[in-house]
Amino acid sequence: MAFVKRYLIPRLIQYVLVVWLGITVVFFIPRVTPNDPVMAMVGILRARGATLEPGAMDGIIRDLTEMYGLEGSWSDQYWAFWGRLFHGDFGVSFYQYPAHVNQLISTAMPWTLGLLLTTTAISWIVGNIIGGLAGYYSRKGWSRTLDAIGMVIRPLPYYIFAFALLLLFASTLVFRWFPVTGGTSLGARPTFTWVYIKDVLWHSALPALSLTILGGAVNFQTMKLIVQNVNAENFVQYAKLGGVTEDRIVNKYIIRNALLPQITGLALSLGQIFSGALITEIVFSYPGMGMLLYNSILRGDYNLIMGIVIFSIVGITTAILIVDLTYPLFDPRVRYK
Amino acid sequence: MKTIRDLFRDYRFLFSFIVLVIILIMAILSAFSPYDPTLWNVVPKELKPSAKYLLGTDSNGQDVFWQATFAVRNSLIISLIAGLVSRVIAILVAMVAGYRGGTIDRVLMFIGDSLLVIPLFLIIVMVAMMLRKFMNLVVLGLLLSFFGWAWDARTIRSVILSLREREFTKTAVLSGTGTIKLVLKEYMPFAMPLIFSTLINNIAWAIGLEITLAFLGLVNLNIPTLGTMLNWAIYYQSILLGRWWWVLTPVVLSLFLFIALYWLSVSISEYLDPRTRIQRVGAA
Amino acid sequence: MEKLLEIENLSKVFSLGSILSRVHIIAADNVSFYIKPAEIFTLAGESGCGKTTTARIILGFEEPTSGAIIHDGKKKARNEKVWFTEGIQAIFQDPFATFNPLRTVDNYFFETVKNYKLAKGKEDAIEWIDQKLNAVGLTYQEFAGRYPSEFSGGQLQRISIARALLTNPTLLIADEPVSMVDASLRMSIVNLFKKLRDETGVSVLYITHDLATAYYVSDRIAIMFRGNIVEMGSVEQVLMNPRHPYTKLLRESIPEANPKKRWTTTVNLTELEQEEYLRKGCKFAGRCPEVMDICKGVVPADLIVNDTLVKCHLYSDENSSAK
Amino acid sequence: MKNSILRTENLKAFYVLDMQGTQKVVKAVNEVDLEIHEDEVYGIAGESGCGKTTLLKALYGAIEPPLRWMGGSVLYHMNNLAVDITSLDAEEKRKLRMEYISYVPQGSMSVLNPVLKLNETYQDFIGSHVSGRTRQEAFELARKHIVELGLPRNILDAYPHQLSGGMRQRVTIALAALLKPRIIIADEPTTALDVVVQRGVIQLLMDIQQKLKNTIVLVTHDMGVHANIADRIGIMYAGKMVEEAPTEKIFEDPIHPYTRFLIDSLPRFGDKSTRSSAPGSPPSLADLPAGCPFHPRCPFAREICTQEMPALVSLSSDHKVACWLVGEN
Repeated sequence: MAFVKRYLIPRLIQYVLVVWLGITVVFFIPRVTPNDPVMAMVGILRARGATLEPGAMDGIIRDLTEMYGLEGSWSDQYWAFWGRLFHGDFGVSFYQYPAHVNQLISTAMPWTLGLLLTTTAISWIVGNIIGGLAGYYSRKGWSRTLDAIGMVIRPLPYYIFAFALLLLFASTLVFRWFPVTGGTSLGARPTFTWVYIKDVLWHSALPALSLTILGGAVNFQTMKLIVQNVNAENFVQYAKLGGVTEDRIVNKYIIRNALLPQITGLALSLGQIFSGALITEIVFSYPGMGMLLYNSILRGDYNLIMGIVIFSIVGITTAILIVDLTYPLFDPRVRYK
Repeated sequence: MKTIRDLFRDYRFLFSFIVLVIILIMAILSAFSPYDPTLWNVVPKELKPSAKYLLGTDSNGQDVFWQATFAVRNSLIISLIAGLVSRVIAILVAMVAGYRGGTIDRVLMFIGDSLLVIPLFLIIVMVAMMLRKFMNLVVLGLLLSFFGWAWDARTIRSVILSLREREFTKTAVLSGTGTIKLVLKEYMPFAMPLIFSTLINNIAWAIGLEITLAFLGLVNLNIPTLGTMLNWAIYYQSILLGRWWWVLTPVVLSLFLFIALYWLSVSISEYLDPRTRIQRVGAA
Repeated sequence: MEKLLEIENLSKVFSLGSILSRVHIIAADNVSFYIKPAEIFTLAGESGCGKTTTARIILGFEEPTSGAIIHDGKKKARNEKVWFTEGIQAIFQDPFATFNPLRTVDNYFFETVKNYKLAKGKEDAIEWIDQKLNAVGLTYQEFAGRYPSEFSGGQLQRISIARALLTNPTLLIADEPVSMVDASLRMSIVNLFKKLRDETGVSVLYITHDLATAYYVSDRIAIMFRGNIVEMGSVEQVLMNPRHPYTKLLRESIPEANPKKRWTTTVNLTELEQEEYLRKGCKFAGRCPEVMDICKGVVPADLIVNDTLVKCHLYSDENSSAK
Repeated sequence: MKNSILRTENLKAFYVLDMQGTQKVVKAVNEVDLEIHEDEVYGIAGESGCGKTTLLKALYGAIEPPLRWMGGSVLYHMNNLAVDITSLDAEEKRKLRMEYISYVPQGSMSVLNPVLKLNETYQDFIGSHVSGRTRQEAFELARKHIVELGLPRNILDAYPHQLSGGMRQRVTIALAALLKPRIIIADEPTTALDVVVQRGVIQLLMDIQQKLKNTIVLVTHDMGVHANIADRIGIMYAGKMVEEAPTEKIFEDPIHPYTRFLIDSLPRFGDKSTRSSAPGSPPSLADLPAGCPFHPRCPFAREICTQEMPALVSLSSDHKVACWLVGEN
């Protein structure tokens, strides 16, 4: 029981507080910044040459203000905002007018989830295994070359790396193996036939490759360093001095202790990986949350942006909570005081 | 300086030093540019790189090389502002939280942690969207600095916490030194190297983010930076139309800049303490 | 004045853990003793007995939960930092940790002189510092402008003592001053304390777990166990014929440098310290060879048996006739 | 005269460190000749930085860079043939460890795998040496062994962080004695412990030695511990063995000036007469003075002491000293 009281409940409280703080920040940003979203929207309408008599303009402003939920004092707006949130109603998108925001999000979400989950899993597992081996055999040649490659790839931001892959594999400059844009070829209907799946895989190959390589490089480097440090720990040296066979030392002594910081590392970097995924999608115009965000920014679709940001905050913090809760399963020092 | 001589033995430090010197020279060259960066059609459009135009010209009728010098200068300005201001915030938060302790420590660390956990990119995008009309180099720098202190405040705070337990803190207190003087005289020599290598990481992070925001069109597009240059290159479909020199210049420049900055911070922190390497994930 | 420093039922309770799972550790429990001028008083005990916590409270690095400290006849208010009365200075365990490795050692000397306005100009300060260094057998030339790493452990500990002497303190608090110094050099530091006591009349509160050195250097000694003082008196009385069962156990367990005095009996060790902290009654009841029923329920009083204090029911009135 | 079980001949082991270009050689073990008998507790005394831990590593054959063999040999006497371990390969050495010779390291607080229960750690050690035993058999052997040594039965089901420092130390010693090795090497097993717990640990070592009738090589700077447990003591100074004799002789009749200072400077109960320590401080092993390393601090130092290193000469059948004073009388 002490475990629940000492580890679980504080974590849950922190989770709720973080989500609340995130959403409150998102609530206040448009209201604090100097320019008013309604005027911005009116500006965009007028830019498109909509000529209106003066009387109609006030009506539009009133409707927009009401639709943005900006009328009344900040506290009324705040409660109304949370009220809508609990019903999962993010309001209506301006650009694709009749479509509700959460409808748009639910179409884009599977694409992003598919890309994000697979690449994160692959890069974490592959990165850790290769990093672990490279750390254990750090004197071998191959581990040094891998480390050098890692040193080059790791500092590159998602955006630049994705762009480099695009130039290399998709554009006319070098190879032309992969499509430049899109999630599927034009006009493909989403059915579960093999043809459609093959088409999706073919299109998502480059963004997935980009995310996996970058994520893999990060995990490779951190795991290599952790394994080198754990290898120098007293209990590993003592096991070697005690004549414990090498396979037991690698599995039960080094890997199991090296994984612990990697789990917290994964939790802390999920936010970063998610942002990276969004950017990579934009570069490859892959039809996930990233493209949705890109279009909503271009068209100043205020409600859609709010929806995406809130959805992402809740999603990411929940994922982090789940990863954090798996940590005690691996570390007895947390389970039993 | 013996330390500099030791550092140069590390090939990474050597490489990053050379690249950074080249980039600084380019930034300084911008002052001697024959063309005004904001004017268009000053040179014939879309010419391949030649003796006259080192890196060719672009579809806006600007010389790509001189444009690049301005881009590098402005990107550095933004990231320096972001880096330095966020250092000040990080140090203040770390000092107060680390030295004062108690509830302030818990509150500050909670804010720091939630900034780490929440996908900052989206919030920065939202704020940038709202400030689009006022966006210029300084505003963007300050915006990035406001979100860039959380991770480093935590690292610096842990250094201060460990120093507070060390016995020379007690010796200093017994020698009658006041709190402020104690922090500056006793802790700064320890924290300085860490602050410097986190500054470099933050600069790389800021440049990367500036490029991303520029691609999303959230920055003032007629102030040339690495990001806006790339944005214009894509806007004119220079990839498909084969004008590789226009799109490659910002990509290659930022590629080398990121690698150089990362290697600089890694070689410094490894020189200080081989066991701890700065774990920052590459710029978003 | 008879008592230089007096400690009246000093207690310190640490509460650890978050609001949900509170754990209370009683580090010091009604500790009372006094130190006379020009006296070396030892506070001895195993790790976790509260001796270092008591020292930190006297120096003002910790706030006591209850109890008072009377220094030079003036009662210290709870939050007043004691060290600013330049009367008390301290020497720490690890000489290399006492000084910031990145700063030259003489920085601390000049700062102390400046902060306590002990000298007017620079020469005056150097002369004052040199005088203090000579007291510990060093000279200003061989010490000026050098970093801690350029000295040996023994030298650095002497420098630390010199720094403490700068303000002419009436009391030096030495927290395990020789445990990190090589055995063969230990005596030179310990003899230094005796010389300072005889020549300058400074008192020393000597905190240690090493009873052999304590016997050699101190005049009076207090043995601490889990926050309580269990026996206190002249070092001759307490260490040569201990009365409290714990002091006896400690005294027997010290491996004496004499092959003829080897251990004859074996000792049984419990592995749960937590239990001892929270135990009602006498905290040593768990492993005391002469435990009685009363020990488990009632906390023994501080009894005086021919001018040594013993906190043990064996010596209460109805039993003392038997002893 | 008991027959010897472990012998070193002219053993040299140095640390070769390259600090950013300049090479520094630390002469930690400098031509040591040692002979340790069966069924005996051999104590090695010396202060920090005198090379005693390195000597133990050499005896155990645990030579990893930056430490390197520089010369001489370490001989194990196994079923009456002398095996030089410097010539053994990794697998042969691995087989010997825990079965023939085992090692109790200095910082025993962090020597047990934090994420494994103690019985899993025990099984790892047993399983790596004794093949063919099922997990259950190995587990049973470990539990019986623990109870035999007077440790609580349920200790094997706990994790290392749940035990006190003293208990972890005793569990490590029990682990080292698990496969009944002929030699147990213990490096400062009691430094970080309280006096009473230290006594328990020493008594555990003595019980094991009496039960297995094997050899214990004990290193510590605490002369009191040596007095209580050691049969013979070797005094080390600056990488060399300066004196070796039975315990009583070392304490009552020390010959080497350094040993005399060491014994005289020990405070004794009941005797408050002023004691003095040796002047100066021990030399650094990286730049040793010429001749006898103790001569800068030795009140009896003569011309020859500053030039040549004295050899370890036997005064009597069991008393050896490395000092030029001995040469005269």
